[in-house]
Amino acid sequence: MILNTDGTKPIYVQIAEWLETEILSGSFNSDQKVYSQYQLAEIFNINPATAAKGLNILADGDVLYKKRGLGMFVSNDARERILNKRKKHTLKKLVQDLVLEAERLNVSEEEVFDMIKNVKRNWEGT
Amino acid sequence: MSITKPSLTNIVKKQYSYKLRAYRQVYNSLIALQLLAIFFSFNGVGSMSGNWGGIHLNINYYSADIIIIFTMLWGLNSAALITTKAYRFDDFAFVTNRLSGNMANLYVMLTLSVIGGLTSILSGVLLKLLIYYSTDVQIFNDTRLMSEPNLFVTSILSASMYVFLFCVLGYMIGMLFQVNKMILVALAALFIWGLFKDVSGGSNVMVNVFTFFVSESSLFLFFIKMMFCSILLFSISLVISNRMEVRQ
Amino acid sequence: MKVIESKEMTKVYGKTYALNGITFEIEENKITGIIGRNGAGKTTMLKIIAGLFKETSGEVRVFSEKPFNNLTVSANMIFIDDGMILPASLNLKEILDEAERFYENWDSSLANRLFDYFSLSPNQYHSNLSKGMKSTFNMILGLSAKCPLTIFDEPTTGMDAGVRHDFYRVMLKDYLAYPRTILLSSHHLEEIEDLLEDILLIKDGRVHLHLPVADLKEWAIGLSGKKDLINEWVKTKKVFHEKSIGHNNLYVVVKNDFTIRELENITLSGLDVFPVSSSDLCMYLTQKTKGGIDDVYNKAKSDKYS
Amino acid sequence: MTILSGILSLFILVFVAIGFFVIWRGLKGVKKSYVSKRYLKWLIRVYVSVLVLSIIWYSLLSVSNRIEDVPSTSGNFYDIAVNQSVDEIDPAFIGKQWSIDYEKNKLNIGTVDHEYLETPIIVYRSDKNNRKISATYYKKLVVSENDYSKEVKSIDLTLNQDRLLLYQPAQPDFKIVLFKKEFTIRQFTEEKLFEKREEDVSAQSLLYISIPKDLTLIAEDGLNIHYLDN
Repeated sequence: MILNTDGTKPIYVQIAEWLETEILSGSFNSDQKVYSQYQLAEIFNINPATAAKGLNILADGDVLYKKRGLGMFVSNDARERILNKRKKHTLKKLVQDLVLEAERLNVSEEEVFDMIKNVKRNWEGT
Repeated sequence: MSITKPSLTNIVKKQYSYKLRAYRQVYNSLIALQLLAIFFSFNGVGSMSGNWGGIHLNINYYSADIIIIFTMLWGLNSAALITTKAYRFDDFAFVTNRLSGNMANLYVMLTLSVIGGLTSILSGVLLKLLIYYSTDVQIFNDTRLMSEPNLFVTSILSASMYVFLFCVLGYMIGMLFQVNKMILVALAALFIWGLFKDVSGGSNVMVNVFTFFVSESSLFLFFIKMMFCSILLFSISLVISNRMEVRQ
Repeated sequence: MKVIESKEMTKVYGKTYALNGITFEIEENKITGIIGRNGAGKTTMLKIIAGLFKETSGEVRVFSEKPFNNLTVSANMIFIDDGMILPASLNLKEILDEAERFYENWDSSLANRLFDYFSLSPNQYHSNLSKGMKSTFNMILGLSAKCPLTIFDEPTTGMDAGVRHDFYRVMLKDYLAYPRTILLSSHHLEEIEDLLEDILLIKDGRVHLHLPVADLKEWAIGLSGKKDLINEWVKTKKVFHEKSIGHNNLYVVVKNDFTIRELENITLSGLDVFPVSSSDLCMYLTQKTKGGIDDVYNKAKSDKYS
Repeated sequence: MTILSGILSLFILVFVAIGFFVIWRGLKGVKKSYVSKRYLKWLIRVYVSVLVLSIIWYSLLSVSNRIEDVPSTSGNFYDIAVNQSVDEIDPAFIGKQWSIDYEKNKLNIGTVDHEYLETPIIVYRSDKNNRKISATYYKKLVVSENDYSKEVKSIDLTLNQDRLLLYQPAQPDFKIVLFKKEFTIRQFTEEKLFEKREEDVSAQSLLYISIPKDLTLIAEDGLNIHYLDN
């Protein structure tokens, strides 16, 4: 992954999201140790404090847990938590934007639903 | 990372050896000046010919004084050079403070003085050798330097002290100049005033200053005078330099 | 441990205040970016910390000692800038040898590897190097010294993009291996911000901001949309930057102390919310006027028509 | 000596070349303000070895072996002879002595073609009529405590019937090189700093002739003659 440094999203958030994706894709299993802040700093060429902040977000969300002196490990229910969080926040935000834009364009709810269904049908068809 | 507590002596030692290497330009100019001085000395300082009660003589006087004087000027110039911005900033490329820098400079000047004193006397011997072979002379009179080693050593020692005095003088002038360029004009004015200002006894100030050192016939007193003046001049330089900032 | 403590550091040249009461503290082993416009006093401040200049008033402590004329500070600190004067009579290799004698933690293997990597030749002289090569060499000096306090003042002057990139990378890697306190000043915040932990923003000889870089991104927020609507939201706030877009639209940058609820409402009311990049924010914060260069132009126009 | 001067001329040539090179480098160095290490290393090496070599060479020179016991007499021979006695002059300065039997009452004294003879002549009229003319030639050349008197050629004297002929032998000027000691040492020795060094060279000669009581001496032109009477 290449960090997006143009300022739209803080680096540590991007780090957290990247780790989440890694966990989702199965690179890390439950109770497996993830990268340390120094490894992350090295990988992404960022300050270790920033990397630590990314790790702390995940720890705060119980995706990771700390073992004193050993590092951060993937929680048992990390996948569910990530999925949950993404549903709750990321998807919600996207829907919010969708609704807002639809309102600006005077598009009715039904039309929006139809558009969603169409997109899904197209993907399933191919 | 733990911080280190450097000792002053240690840093001065390092700076001293660093400066001896970094100021290598001065060795070049020393050799150039001494060769030039030998060239000038080749003409001799005087000659006489005539009839001494039936014996015809043709006497040529030579002296290595010019070599020593050139070397003294070299000391003056080299010391002034190391007070210039470029050289002072060289200090601050590495570990230093003003005291350690000045101390190292003092040792450098001492070393340069000994080098200057030694080579000026030795190149005087070279001058003699060159004259010995380049003139068709019957009587070549110089015996003492070789036959009296203690005089030879004294000569080197006192030449070194003269060079050192000039070094310290140059160092102080250089420092003053760094503070204010006008000080040089003031010093020049003082010098000229000294040349023309008569003091009681008929001679002028400058001649008095000159004879203060040059007509001292006791080696011990000479040494005391030299040390006193050098310490005085160097102390002035220290005070000035402690107030200077670097890299503006 | 506090590596640098500065209380009301002031530097006066004649009647002009280069520094006007700088107060901050820097903790051990952090990389701090010193940001500010030209003439803000960055270099003066760094040179006082390095012990090269003497502060006019205030209290400055580096390693708990006064830095000016201090041997301990000098031995544990290296100051690298583009005006670096190195002995003209020594070639590059000899300069590295000298540095090795002076700095206790000197890493000659790192120095040699970097020397080779950047294809510097040992027989070259510093004064004959191009600007970029000079900076590269200075950087090698600064990193290899491994001083507990390493100060880089505009270290990348004249370096091309590739070398700059390499420099940042090697600096970070070396920092990870040997954590130390690094002060890094640069005009290009966007290039260095990822490397930084903290940022110290200097404006008019004072500390304007001192906070973690991560917080800087959320410190301010940009709003754009209808003028009236925006004015309604930012009535009570300090506006750092303002730019008219067309006749009725406005883009403003304000301090982000909105609640999540408020932000949602702002979005719902039809305004667009943007994060502000750190470098843009720093630029806005250090500008003399809210509108920046536009104000100069607009003022001239309005003067003409009034 | 020819080999030596050959080596020396090479020496001087190298020396001059170095001098020019250094001055040229020095002038160039002002702009560039550095000297390369290798160049300087060689320069110093050459210079130091030249200096060391010259001091060794110089100490091996014969100049340092010329010291001899200098006769003690100081002062002017002429004054000594006039005011004191010629016997006061150290016999070491005697260059040549003549003793001639002369019966006649009249004696001419002169030089070839009346050429001027610079050597002062003192004529002493003895109180006896022993019919004997004796002459002593004194010569002195001492250069800073080294005695070179032997190098001075003595004048010659022959009796040609009733004329005493004095010959000045052809002798080129003595070329003397005198080294003033460095002022850094002059000030610690007896010498004064600005003193002229003429007294370092002491050169004089004297011809002392003793004639019988009743001899009439006729001096021709070209003589610096002085009569000493009882």
